[in-house]
Amino acid sequence: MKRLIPVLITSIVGTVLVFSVFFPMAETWGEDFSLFFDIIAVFAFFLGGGNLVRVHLIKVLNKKGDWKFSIVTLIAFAITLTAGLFKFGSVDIAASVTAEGTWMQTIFNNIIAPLSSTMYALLAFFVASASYRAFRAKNREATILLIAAFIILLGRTPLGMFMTGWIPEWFSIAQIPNLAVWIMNGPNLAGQRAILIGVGLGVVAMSLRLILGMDRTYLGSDHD
Amino acid sequence: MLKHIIMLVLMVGLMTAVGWAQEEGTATDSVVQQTLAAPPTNVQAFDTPNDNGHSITIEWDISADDGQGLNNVVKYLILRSATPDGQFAEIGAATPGATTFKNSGVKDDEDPNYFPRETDFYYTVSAVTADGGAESEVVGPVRGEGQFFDTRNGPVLVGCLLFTIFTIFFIRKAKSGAKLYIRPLAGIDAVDEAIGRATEMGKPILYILGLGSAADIATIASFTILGRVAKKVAEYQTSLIVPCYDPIVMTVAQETVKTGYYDAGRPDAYNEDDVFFLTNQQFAYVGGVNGIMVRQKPATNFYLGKFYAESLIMAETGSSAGAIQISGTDEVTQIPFFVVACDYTLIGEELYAASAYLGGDPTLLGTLKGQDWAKAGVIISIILGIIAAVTGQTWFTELFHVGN
Amino acid sequence: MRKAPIIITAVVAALFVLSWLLKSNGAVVDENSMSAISQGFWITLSAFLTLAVMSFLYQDNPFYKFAEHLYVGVSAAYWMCMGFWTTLVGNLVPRLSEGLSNWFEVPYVGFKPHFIIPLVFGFLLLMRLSPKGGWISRWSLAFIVGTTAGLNLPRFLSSDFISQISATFMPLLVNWQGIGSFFSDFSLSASGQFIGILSNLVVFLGVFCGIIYFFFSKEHKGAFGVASRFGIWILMITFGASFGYTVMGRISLLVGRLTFIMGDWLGLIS
Amino acid sequence: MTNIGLYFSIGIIVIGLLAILRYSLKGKDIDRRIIFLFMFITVASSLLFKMEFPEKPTLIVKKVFNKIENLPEGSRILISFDFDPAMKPEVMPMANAFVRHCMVKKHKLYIMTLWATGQALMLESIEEVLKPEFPDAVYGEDYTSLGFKAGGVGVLNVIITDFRKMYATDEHGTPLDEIPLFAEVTSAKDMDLILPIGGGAPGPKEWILFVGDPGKVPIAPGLAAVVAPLIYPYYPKQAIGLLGGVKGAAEYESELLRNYDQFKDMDTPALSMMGPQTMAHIVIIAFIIIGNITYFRKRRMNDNA
Repeated sequence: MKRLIPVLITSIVGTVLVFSVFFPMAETWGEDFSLFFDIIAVFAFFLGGGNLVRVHLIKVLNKKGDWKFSIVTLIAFAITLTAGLFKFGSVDIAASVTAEGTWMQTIFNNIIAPLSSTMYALLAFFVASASYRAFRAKNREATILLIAAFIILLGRTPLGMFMTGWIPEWFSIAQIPNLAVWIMNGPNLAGQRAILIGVGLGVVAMSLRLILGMDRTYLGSDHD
Repeated sequence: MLKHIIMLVLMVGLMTAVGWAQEEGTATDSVVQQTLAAPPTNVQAFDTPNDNGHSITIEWDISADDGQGLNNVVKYLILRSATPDGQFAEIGAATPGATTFKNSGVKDDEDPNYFPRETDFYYTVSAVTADGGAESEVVGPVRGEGQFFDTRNGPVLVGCLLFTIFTIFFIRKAKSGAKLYIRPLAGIDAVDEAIGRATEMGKPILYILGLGSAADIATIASFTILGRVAKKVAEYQTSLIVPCYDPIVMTVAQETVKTGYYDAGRPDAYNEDDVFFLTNQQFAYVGGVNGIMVRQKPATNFYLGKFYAESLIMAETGSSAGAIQISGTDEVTQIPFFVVACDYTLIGEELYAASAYLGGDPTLLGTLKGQDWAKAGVIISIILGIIAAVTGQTWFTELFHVGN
Repeated sequence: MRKAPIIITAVVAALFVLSWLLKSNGAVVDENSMSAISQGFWITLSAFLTLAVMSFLYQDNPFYKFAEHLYVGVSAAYWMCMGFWTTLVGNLVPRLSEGLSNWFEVPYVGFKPHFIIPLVFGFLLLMRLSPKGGWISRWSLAFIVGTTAGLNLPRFLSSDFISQISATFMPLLVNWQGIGSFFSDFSLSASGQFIGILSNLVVFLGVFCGIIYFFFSKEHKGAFGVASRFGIWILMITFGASFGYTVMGRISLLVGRLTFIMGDWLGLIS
Repeated sequence: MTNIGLYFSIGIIVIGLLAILRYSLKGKDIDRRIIFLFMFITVASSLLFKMEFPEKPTLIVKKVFNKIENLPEGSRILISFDFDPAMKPEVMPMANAFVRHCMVKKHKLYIMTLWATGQALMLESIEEVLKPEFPDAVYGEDYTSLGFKAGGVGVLNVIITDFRKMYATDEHGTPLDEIPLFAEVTSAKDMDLILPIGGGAPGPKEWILFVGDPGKVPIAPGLAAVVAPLIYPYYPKQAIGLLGGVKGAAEYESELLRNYDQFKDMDTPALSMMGPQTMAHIVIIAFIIIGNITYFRKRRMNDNA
């Protein structure tokens, strides 16, 4: 019983959505189910928040590991949630949560924005160290990879034109920027397409298994 | 098998019934004649094909004074009425040079933008100049009707059915015990080797399931491989660390590891705390994993599942900590980083294949076979398609045409 | 040795206050924006957080941990608030309750009883937070999985499969004008036939051999092995190209952050 | 003055690289923190001492530009801000360039986002580019913004057939039926062009799969560099062209500058970012070369031993 109902739900929802693509009369159903999905997705954010609070509360209560930092998380969470749910600083209840002058806007611009963009900016450093450490011509495959990366790196900057700009127009394919464009449109496109077709098929097959109720891994075990 | 067919048939029945039980509606009206520009000619109004019935398409030939003649047309107005001689109301405009307009609306009859189905309408198109409009003859009655099947999606439906048949056929074959050959993959041999290395060094093995949810195909493939790794780990008596990103993934992973230890005959060695929830924030998760790599120095790192920008940070930190790394993901943007920073990488679909190969589950093996057949179909189609393109046989390309 | 962390924290705190004071002094104030003091505070905080995250490059440290934990808390709450106001208030309330719609000032659409379904599933999902009721949240999970599967199946089949196949149907010979012109123009322009034909050939062979590489039912030997070998080379070019291409993106993120630190905060660049 | 600083910092970088090269000739690997430091110095110094390079647009970018250029006045164009502050430096210049181009061509602009974190950035573009540079543009008649909705592909799957079902109101709480721009718009199929800007999921790929392909709406994505290679297979059939990373944005900016005199004073973040980009690329290339020298040295030494 505990497994049959969820499998049935998956099958029904999946089938309705598939049918709504082929049969225009079922369009409304497709729309409604998509809307249901969006609404449940918001509850998933709530679940994430709830989980976060639980994990960090347990840490603080047990004084485990970095429990002092967990207090930071809990306080930050509580303040942001209050500011957002009550729209502090907003003139009008219908205005958007991050409208000009709201607390949420301040939090977003001065905490979320610098933190998330700096986290990503760290990648610039890691890309550099990976280029140094890993781009080595160890074998034929690695060498091909290295050369392709090298040409694109050169071709995406004015340096490429500077180095090979003297090559005459009729042989302009040998100019590095042009070569870079050609690699993107030729071999890269082919490789991406081969992967895309394969992965696309995998997604289709997986979806099919789920809708037909043949794959229940996502439900976990019977006892929890 | 029978269950699935019954379910499908029931669904078809249900959907068809719903399709027929939909709403009806009402309409509005006008007619004037003026002679400032030549009116548009050959006006036609017809039910928009392949839709739900809430729209009508109008087509016309441009006015003789649009872009030629007096060249004074500034726009076309499309007017609609419920009766041929009633009040015509403006319902939309088109730019000069345009020859088609779609009069469509919303399905919800409480919405002001409602467009009723199966209701007669009359249309006229007016060529508007600075001094006024010149209307064409009135066309109609025409009514919007919902089509049962969207023919533009014919190829998709055929593809869907063919693929379903292939897959079910091979799954049944696999379940009936037929041996389905899958070629060995380089990354798979490396798995056992890497576990052996960790044992020799007396260091733990780190297994990362990625950022995917339990419903992601990559995560599901990773569970199967995790089961196999757990079994080996139990046999070799090494330790395993599995930090999770998603609470649901964690519960499934715990089951998987536990089963692996049971299969190896060492259930007592299983420790529930080896598989734990870290956090579900991307960079916080990376921070946590990096901490484990730096402090516990695992000998082998597995990254199998769905990965995003964090892939390179983890793989770089892992390799600077001196671990052997095996990775695999179907997230195409991250494959290059794994290829560069790891010792072995399962590229895209290879991850699915590895899980079918290691797990031996007939459902997975069967789907993999189905996919291979579909790929054979792709290769044949591409060759035929190129021959068709060279010889100018456009009908073949049309077979694959999706959409309008 | 215990003194070092205290000294470092004190120095950072002092610098923070100094920057706050300096930035408050120079802040531009108009009637709409906040006071100079709070402007100074926020810009200093942003800079502090940026540097705290960057300090991770040297090694893990308490400042980084602080920033990380702050981020986790704030972003979880941010997504919850956005979801609440835009989707629950925006799409669910107007279909269930007229009173609440008026209260939130959203236009009431009319009572749609079937919209109780997502509400119920949503609450079932939250049951996962309780130790005993976890199993019932699977119903909601099943709904999410079903929707994803149902949306993906036809779309991936159509866009990533059928359309990709037909996109590969290219005439290998493009406007052939004789062997002379074929070998005289090696440019990327439309007139360069050599490159046009070469591109089409590479795309065809690349897709063909790439798919052969991903063919698992047959051992890669003989002609099949050669094709699969070529396939992996094409894949390697793809990965190299992607890597090279991505470098640019990663650097722009760093440029963005440094522009903030050196421009907005330190005022070194305009 | 700036030139001296520039040469000075280039000098330091070159000397540093040479020192590392000497070290690597001994077949030893350097600590990655030294590489981090190099990246920092390179980007910081080239930011401090401005460098700019001319850009020549590639065909794939030109196609997007020409599409917007050649659409008849008053065409409906939808821009989706599907990115967060982390991607902002890369793709925000594209978004602003698109907004400018659409407004100067008097197209009708529909603005939205599928990312909660994109909401504030969408507002920023409206407040800091659209309103000050096009003061005559009227909200609701020339442009409108729908704001954020959660759900990703779920949202797309609804708007492909019906906008009003997903968005009862615009971002400011005005019902769609009261907005002139939506008078003749039922669904995303009524758009003449869609410009999804982003680099994650949901993003440009989802727009192609769930709106562009089924609705046959032309799509011209602005992409973060990381996903651009992935979108190439959709070009030219499923995406009419694309902008990849800062370079794509810089090419677009230079096209705008070339074609419209009124933009000669606009800020060109992407063009000015190409200087640090070039320097960083050169340093990375140097590191690849040094890495390979170390590798071959090491191998030779092992062979001899």
